[in-house]
Amino acid sequence: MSEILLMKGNEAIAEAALRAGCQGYFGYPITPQSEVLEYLSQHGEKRGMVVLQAESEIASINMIYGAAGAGARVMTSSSSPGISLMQEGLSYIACAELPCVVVNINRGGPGLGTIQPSQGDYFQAVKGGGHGDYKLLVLAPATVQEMADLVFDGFDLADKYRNPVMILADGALGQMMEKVAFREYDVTKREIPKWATTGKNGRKERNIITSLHIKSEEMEKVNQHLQKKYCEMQEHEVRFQEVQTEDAEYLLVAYGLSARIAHKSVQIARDNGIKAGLLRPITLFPFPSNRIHTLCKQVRAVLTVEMNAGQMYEDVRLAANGVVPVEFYGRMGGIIPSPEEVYERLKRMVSPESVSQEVKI
Amino acid sequence: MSEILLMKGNEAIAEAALRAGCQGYFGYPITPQSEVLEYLSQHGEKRGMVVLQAESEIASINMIYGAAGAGARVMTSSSSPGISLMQEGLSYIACAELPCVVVNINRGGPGLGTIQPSQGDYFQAVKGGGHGDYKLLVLAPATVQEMADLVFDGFDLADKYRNPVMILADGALGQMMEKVAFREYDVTKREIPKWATTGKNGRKERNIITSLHIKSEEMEKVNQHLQKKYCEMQEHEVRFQEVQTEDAEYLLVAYGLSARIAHKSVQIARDNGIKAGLLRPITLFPFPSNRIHTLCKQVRAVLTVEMNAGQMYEDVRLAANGVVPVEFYGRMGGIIPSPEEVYERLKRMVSPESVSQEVKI
Amino acid sequence: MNATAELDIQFKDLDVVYERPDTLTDARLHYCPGCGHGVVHRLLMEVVEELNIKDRTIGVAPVGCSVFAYNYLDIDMQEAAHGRASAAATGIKRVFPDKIVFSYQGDGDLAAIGTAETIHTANRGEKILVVFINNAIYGMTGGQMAPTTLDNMKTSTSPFGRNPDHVGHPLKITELLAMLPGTYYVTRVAVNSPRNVRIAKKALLKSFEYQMQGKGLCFVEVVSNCPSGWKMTPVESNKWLEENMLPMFPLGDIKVPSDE
Amino acid sequence: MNATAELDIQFKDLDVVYERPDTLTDARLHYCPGCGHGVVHRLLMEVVEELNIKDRTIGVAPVGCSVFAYNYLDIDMQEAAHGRASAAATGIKRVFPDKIVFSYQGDGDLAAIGTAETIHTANRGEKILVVFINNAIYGMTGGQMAPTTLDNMKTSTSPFGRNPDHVGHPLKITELLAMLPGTYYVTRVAVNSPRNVRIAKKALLKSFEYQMQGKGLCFVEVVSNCPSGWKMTPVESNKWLEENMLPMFPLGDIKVPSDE
Amino acid sequence: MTKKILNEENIFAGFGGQGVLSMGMMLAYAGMIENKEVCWMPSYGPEMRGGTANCIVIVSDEQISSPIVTKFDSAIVLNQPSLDKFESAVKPDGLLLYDSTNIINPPTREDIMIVPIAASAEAMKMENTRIMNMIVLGGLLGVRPIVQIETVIEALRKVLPERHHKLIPLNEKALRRGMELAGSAAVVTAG
Amino acid sequence: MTKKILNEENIFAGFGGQGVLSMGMMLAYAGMIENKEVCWMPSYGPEMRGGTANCIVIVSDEQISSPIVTKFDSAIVLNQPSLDKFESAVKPDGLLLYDSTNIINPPTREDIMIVPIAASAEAMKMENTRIMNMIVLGGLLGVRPIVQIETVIEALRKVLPERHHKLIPLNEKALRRGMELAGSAAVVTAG
Amino acid sequence: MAIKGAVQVEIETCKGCELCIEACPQDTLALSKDINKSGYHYAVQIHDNCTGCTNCALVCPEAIITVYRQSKKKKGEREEVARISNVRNNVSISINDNDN
Amino acid sequence: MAIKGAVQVEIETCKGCELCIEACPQDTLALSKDINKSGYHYAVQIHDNCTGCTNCALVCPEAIITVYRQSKKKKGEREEVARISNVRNNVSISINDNDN
Ligand SMILES: Cc1ncc(C[n+]2csc(CCOP(=O)(O)OP(=O)(O)O)c2C)c(N)n1
Ligand SMILES: Cc1ncc(C[n+]2csc(CCOP(=O)(O)OP(=O)(O)O)c2C)c(N)n1
Ligand code: SF4
Ligand code: SF4
Ligand code: SF4
Ligand code: SF4
Ligand code: SF4
Ligand code: SF4
Ligand SMILES: [Mg+2]
Ligand SMILES: [Mg+2]
Repeated sequence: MSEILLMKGNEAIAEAALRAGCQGYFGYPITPQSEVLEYLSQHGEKRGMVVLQAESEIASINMIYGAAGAGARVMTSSSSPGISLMQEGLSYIACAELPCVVVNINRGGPGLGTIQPSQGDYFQAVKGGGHGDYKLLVLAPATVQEMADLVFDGFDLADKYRNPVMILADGALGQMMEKVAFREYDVTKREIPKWATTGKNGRKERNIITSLHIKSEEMEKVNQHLQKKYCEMQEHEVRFQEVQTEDAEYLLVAYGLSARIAHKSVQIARDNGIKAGLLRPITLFPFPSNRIHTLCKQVRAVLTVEMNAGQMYEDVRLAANGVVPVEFYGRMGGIIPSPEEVYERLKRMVSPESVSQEVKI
Repeated sequence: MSEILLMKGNEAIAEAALRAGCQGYFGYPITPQSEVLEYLSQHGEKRGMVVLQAESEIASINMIYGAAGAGARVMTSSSSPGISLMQEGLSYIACAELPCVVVNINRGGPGLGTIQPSQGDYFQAVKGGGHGDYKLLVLAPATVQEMADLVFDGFDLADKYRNPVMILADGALGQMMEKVAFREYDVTKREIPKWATTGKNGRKERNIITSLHIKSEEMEKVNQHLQKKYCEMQEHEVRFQEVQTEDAEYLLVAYGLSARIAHKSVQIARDNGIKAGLLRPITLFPFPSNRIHTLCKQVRAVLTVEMNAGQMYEDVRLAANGVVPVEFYGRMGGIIPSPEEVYERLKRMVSPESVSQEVKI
Repeated sequence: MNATAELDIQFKDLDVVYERPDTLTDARLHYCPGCGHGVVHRLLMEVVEELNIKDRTIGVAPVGCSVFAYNYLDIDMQEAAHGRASAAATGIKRVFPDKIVFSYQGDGDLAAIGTAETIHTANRGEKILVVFINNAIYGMTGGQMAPTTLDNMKTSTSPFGRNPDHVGHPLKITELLAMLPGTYYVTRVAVNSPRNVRIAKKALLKSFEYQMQGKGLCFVEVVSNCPSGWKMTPVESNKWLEENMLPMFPLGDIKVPSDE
Repeated sequence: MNATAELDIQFKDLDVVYERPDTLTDARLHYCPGCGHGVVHRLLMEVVEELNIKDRTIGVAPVGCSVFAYNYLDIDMQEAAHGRASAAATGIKRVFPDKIVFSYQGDGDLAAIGTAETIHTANRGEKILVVFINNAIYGMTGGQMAPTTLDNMKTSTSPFGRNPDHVGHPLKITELLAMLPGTYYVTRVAVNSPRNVRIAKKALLKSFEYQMQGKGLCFVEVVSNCPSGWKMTPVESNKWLEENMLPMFPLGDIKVPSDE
Repeated sequence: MTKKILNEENIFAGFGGQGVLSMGMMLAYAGMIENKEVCWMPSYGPEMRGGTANCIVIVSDEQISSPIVTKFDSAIVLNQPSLDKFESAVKPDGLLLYDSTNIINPPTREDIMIVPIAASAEAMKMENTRIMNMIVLGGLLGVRPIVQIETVIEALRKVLPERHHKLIPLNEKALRRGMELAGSAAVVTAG
Repeated sequence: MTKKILNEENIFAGFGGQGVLSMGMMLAYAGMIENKEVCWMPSYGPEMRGGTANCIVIVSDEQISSPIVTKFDSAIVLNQPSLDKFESAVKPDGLLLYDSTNIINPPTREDIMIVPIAASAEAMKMENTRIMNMIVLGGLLGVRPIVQIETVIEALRKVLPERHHKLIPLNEKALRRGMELAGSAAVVTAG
Repeated sequence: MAIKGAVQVEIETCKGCELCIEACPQDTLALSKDINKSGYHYAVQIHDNCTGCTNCALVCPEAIITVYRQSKKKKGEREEVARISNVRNNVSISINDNDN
Repeated sequence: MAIKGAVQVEIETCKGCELCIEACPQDTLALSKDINKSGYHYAVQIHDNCTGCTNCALVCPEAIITVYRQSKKKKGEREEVARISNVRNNVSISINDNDN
């Protein structure tokens, strides 16, 4: 670990990309993540990274396609509306199996909405906002330190699976400053992949990057291959953090900033004699369904906390599969819930007379 | 009902739009739905509809935004990659609460994929491929007759809820010909909505179409309003069709073309002594969760059949909520499953030794 | 030097020769001090008022600093997605050709992300007015490089100055548009001096008049300032505009109606 | 009239003066009979072979009839999203500036949906070659109107002929691009006659040479045919091209290097 | 062979340009006129000209559930690749009707009815290669009277634009000629 | 009042341009140098200049869970709207420190410690309005010694680019002056 | 001497950008030393040499300058001036000539 | 007279587009009456007046025409011609002059 620095989350992402040997960054300004492009415009070129402000998010993601397809380690970043514009490109990249990191510093939607922090893009990131059956590997940092760490991991996972990796964090994580230390990372280890279109360069067979398989039989094979890969991710890459779950009677599930708030709510609850615990998914896809299912058998009820109208909530319910009531607390439009209000909601769930029977269907 | 015609599904959509008093169509060619634009280019202008080939799907959806915002009844259509490009626009339209009909004639993805039929865009349509919490009202026709009928209903629902309506059908439904009769529809009934930007025209307050609410408190209110609307849809607009479910011991759930195949599989199953039934959701959002939940209590197992890797499957599992095993059979990449293979899969589920215990999580 | 003055003017002996147009709402502009957006807003509304078309004019605001334009212009308005204002305006005008429609867009909006929509709206000859506020920067997002940022100009994403070897020279999209047969009237104005404001107003007036006559697309580029983005006082910014922007973006008509 | 002829030619006494370049794969082209795409493919590969850059050339195919170009060109290739080939090519060239990169795009791809990418790739002066196949129609999707469709020309989406009052006149994007300082060499060629094929090849050759010298963007428009979309025989289509396309899209260099 | 309740599942296959799709469409159209349930499902190929084309046409007295079927009552094939592909997809006792002019390797199954028609040659004789498909359709209707020839002609009248109505007599002739040919065809196998 | 385990949750608020965000940042930076856990969270406004700005700064001996808090140990406010907004958000026994030059309606709570500092006036006196925020920060540290003044100066040295290091003595003076002012301030209420 | 022209500035809305001051050929205007509620020094008329040329109003981005000119109509024909509310009228104003 | 030039067409790949025929200044080429496996009438050399000008090959979209010309080298210096497989060589060809 190197020196400890105080940095914005967005800057930590940019600096981590530089240290992870990212060769190209293509992006378009949008609040609350423009610092990534700005930081790299300042520091990228002299440290050997190609940094280009594209004319749009669509151009950005397709530059990523080209550069990743040619074997370079590349990254782009944007925020909600800009990420929506990338959906076609992401679907292409997923199908062509190109490794890259795409950062979404989520703001409040839908529409132009607000620039305040939100987790409203969970579905888009996890279920696939683009067309067809594909998955991004989605990482959800909760601290500025993780903003940096998951960039390194993201690039490695992208290479390992030939899959786009999304880092999904809300605007507050992008804007806030915390301590961060960057890991030592040997950038020379990464080689240009064999499948990349680098020019034939003596190779007998040419390399082709495409997502077109006009014959259904072939396209189905491509899909089966992708699905197999996603199953492997599900098997090997699930990451989560648990807080006081050993003896928990009530389980909170939350990711990113919400998880930090829920963490404090757990502390408040424990202070008030309620045995609460927290599971924080770090990978949103693959989702820690098995672990949540196991915990569901132990607890009396589950509360999902998100800065949206209830998106991860569905994955938690799928994991619970009916063994325990799963409830939801969320704020929208850029509002961050306070630990106290989450605790209040938890209390309502705990006191049996007020436990909501409604299952949001 | 008027005269019976033989028409392609795509043409039926176009003709229905004309008869439903659609005032503007903006679209960009893409297989397998270019017939919609072509049919309207032929017939639209002389029947008083504005028909414009836009420079892209992004332009199309934003022309829709403008025209719908000005109070016109409007429609666009595309297929999977083109719909991906519309995700930002759809999120804007949903937030600004503009009524319009958007047709997705789903082809096989991800990426450029294939032009063969698919149901791989279910998640995108139903969970929200764009950013933020919003819902399209999603209608899934299964016959050419329904391709027409749901256009009329789609426009009415769009107006009723001030919400974009998506008609989601696979490429085969767009390309196949069946009989169709167009309902009588009084186009004069529709008035230009009061909120539309028609020019102030004597009004004291100006009308504004926007999705921007920079203050979180306001944006949260907008979100709450939207969520309330979606609950109302859930309450009032759920539509589905049932086939031989009264005494069913095994329930198939499928929509669109898959449902017709599953229908035949049910017939085969019944012929072979298996009491199978089918539930076909017509509205994908709002989803017939309650009805499926009820049926789940009656049957021994549920089989979801889709032309994808298992998307609606999640909604069926959420509806089942663990009361009965839910399994999945799907084909991908443009392949349409045959009634026989679905029946074979059903048989595997019925014969207990082979019932798969795996729950896809 | 501080001075104190007392003026006691008898306003009732005087006639009003200039006042805020009624077509502007009472809302306080959110723009930075000295920002040109406010002047253009006012001019637009003066023209709308003078032509008496307030009741059938529909404006489309962009995403950019003027995203809130609808708060100030007392007419029906839409707020379009970033870069798509001209597409939205096309949608409106096509279904309701009797309305007077304009879009109002910044250089990022119109000449970066919205380039395709801009070019094709112009090429189709949509019968609308496009007002293009060129301040050579992304004002709203905090001063990033725009397609029209001048060579060597420093912005937050060109911290060492725009390097034309790296990102090319400023895009003179107005000149491109003038080449398209679909454009009817293309002009470049500024609002940095009383004289230029008068000319700018005339350009807007003409454009609306052409639209009322059913002519093709009118395109008015307004070379404007961004004191905040440029990190200057408003007065400095207008001077800098004169000395740096105008040589690159010379004022004047670029295309005048051929049928007049 | 049917004739029968018997020719017995002793090939071993002869030298080969023209043969299929090795840089084309053995795959049979999927194009319709007489389609110009095939000719341009061959010319590109002849030039790549002659310049001996096969090992470091990367091509980007569009979405359009030439979507499968990678099946025929025996070099490393990418297939980009509709309209984004030049953005993908930019990505490649930026991270690996020593490679020779070209995109190959149709008129729908390059001049409709991809307009923004085209303009900005050119304006930035990306050091790539853009080959633009202008056949005035959307071939792949079955003959819809393109931005370059001629006035009054019938297509499946302009069944009564392209109406310029409704959708504007053909977009001469090549002329626009030539105005941008970022473009280094801009030319328009055709492949409808042996003579034009020779000129086209020269243009491609020059473009690759310029790229090898590190010069800016080269843009070669190829006015081409679409017998299927135009509903003509190949021979008719080439004649129609000559008589109708070329007056609108005149051949020749539009911008030649200023530093040569 | 004729069921009480009609439910005919046919596949028409050949080169693009041979009129395979419109032949199927005419059958569907005629079925509709005769108040039957119909479904015409093309297999649409890549976004390009040429290649093979086929369509499934179902004509039924009952509501049609699945428009996709894998086994057919009749396969009508106009070129070798289509024959090779669909011979095995004919139901036992089903019909395989093909244009013998274009097919070098004839079918070999013995459990189905096989009817060769020299439709292309016949069309040449009739000096209009475009009507080949109508000869074939006539042939089909000769063997399997799914709809009346008269209905097909009525359908043609509705489908063709006025200016092409002068072609109807020729089409009728082709249909009837096909019927004759099928009647007299050397039925290779009748399972 | 000083807990054994330090966990200070502060809010800094004022007009954009008053140096509210950088004041908070210097505190966070100094906390980091003193090996504490720190978190600086701005409330970033619309994508535009002007308006109000504020940031939450947490300095703690323990890992910081929620960076969002609704009740503060200290609120440092530089204009009237901020005072109006955050007075009620101070924890009982907490601190409200404000620039009395800019505030017309002083706070009224009686259960908290209220410290007015005429920071703007003082900055004018020191002939550099830019250092107003450092006076305020000095004031805060005078009342709540979250970090050492020396550490803040060390932080300044690290944060400021070399060419601005000549300003460090002035900043130090401002910090110390603030501390003095706070010490002698008419503490309106000490609950 | 009867004045030729005069201006009124909506003080609370003024952002002190000084563009009007710069634009005035008569140097009639200056920034106040006081600040308004938004914290801006605002523009005020400090000399009675205004010609009513409207230059200041033309460049004012806030559209808050009303310009008056000596009436050419005779007394009695004149309408009463309407829009003078919302400005602090005829007050003693401290002028701040410093740039800031 | 020794011929000056000659062409070979890959018959199975030819799509019968006739562009080569149209391009030949010598009228050396014509479409066959036979069709190839893809169903196309293919181009063949029907006269021995070919000059080896390569026009036909230049316009052929399928890149399937090989053009030969009388060697300027003396016998013995010449290399053996390679690419003559994959074409039906020296067969008796029926020519179909009809457009279709
Ligand atoms: C799809 C999308 N991308 C990016 C943004 C962020 N954004 C908002 S305004 C803007 C640019 C503003 O610049 P300009 O159009 O020049 O207007 P100005 O603020 O200078 O008037 C950008 C990039 C956005 N809101 N949406
Ligand atoms: C996003 C998207 N929109 C539309 C399409 C459908 N599409 C495929 S090719 C094409 C246009 C082809 O025309 P052109 O670029 O001129 O190439 P040509 O086929 O004429 O060579 C279109 C619209 C698509 N594949 N993706
Ligand atoms: S940032 Fe620039 S363009 Fe935006 S309001 Fe401020 S001065 Fe005007
Ligand atoms: S459709 Fe047109 S462009 Fe496409 S291959 Fe056929 S002739 Fe060529
Ligand atoms: S009206 Fe003219 S003279 Fe009077 S203050 Fe304004 S600019 Fe100066
Ligand atoms: S121009 Fe307007 S806002 Fe600026 S100082 Fe003058 S009156 Fe105030
Ligand atoms: S080489 Fe020249 S002369 Fe010989 S066939 Fe070809 S075009 Fe004719
Ligand atoms: S040009 Fe080529 S494909 Fe066309 S007919 Fe001649 S040899 Fe055949
Ligand atoms: Mg700008
Ligand atoms: Mg084309």
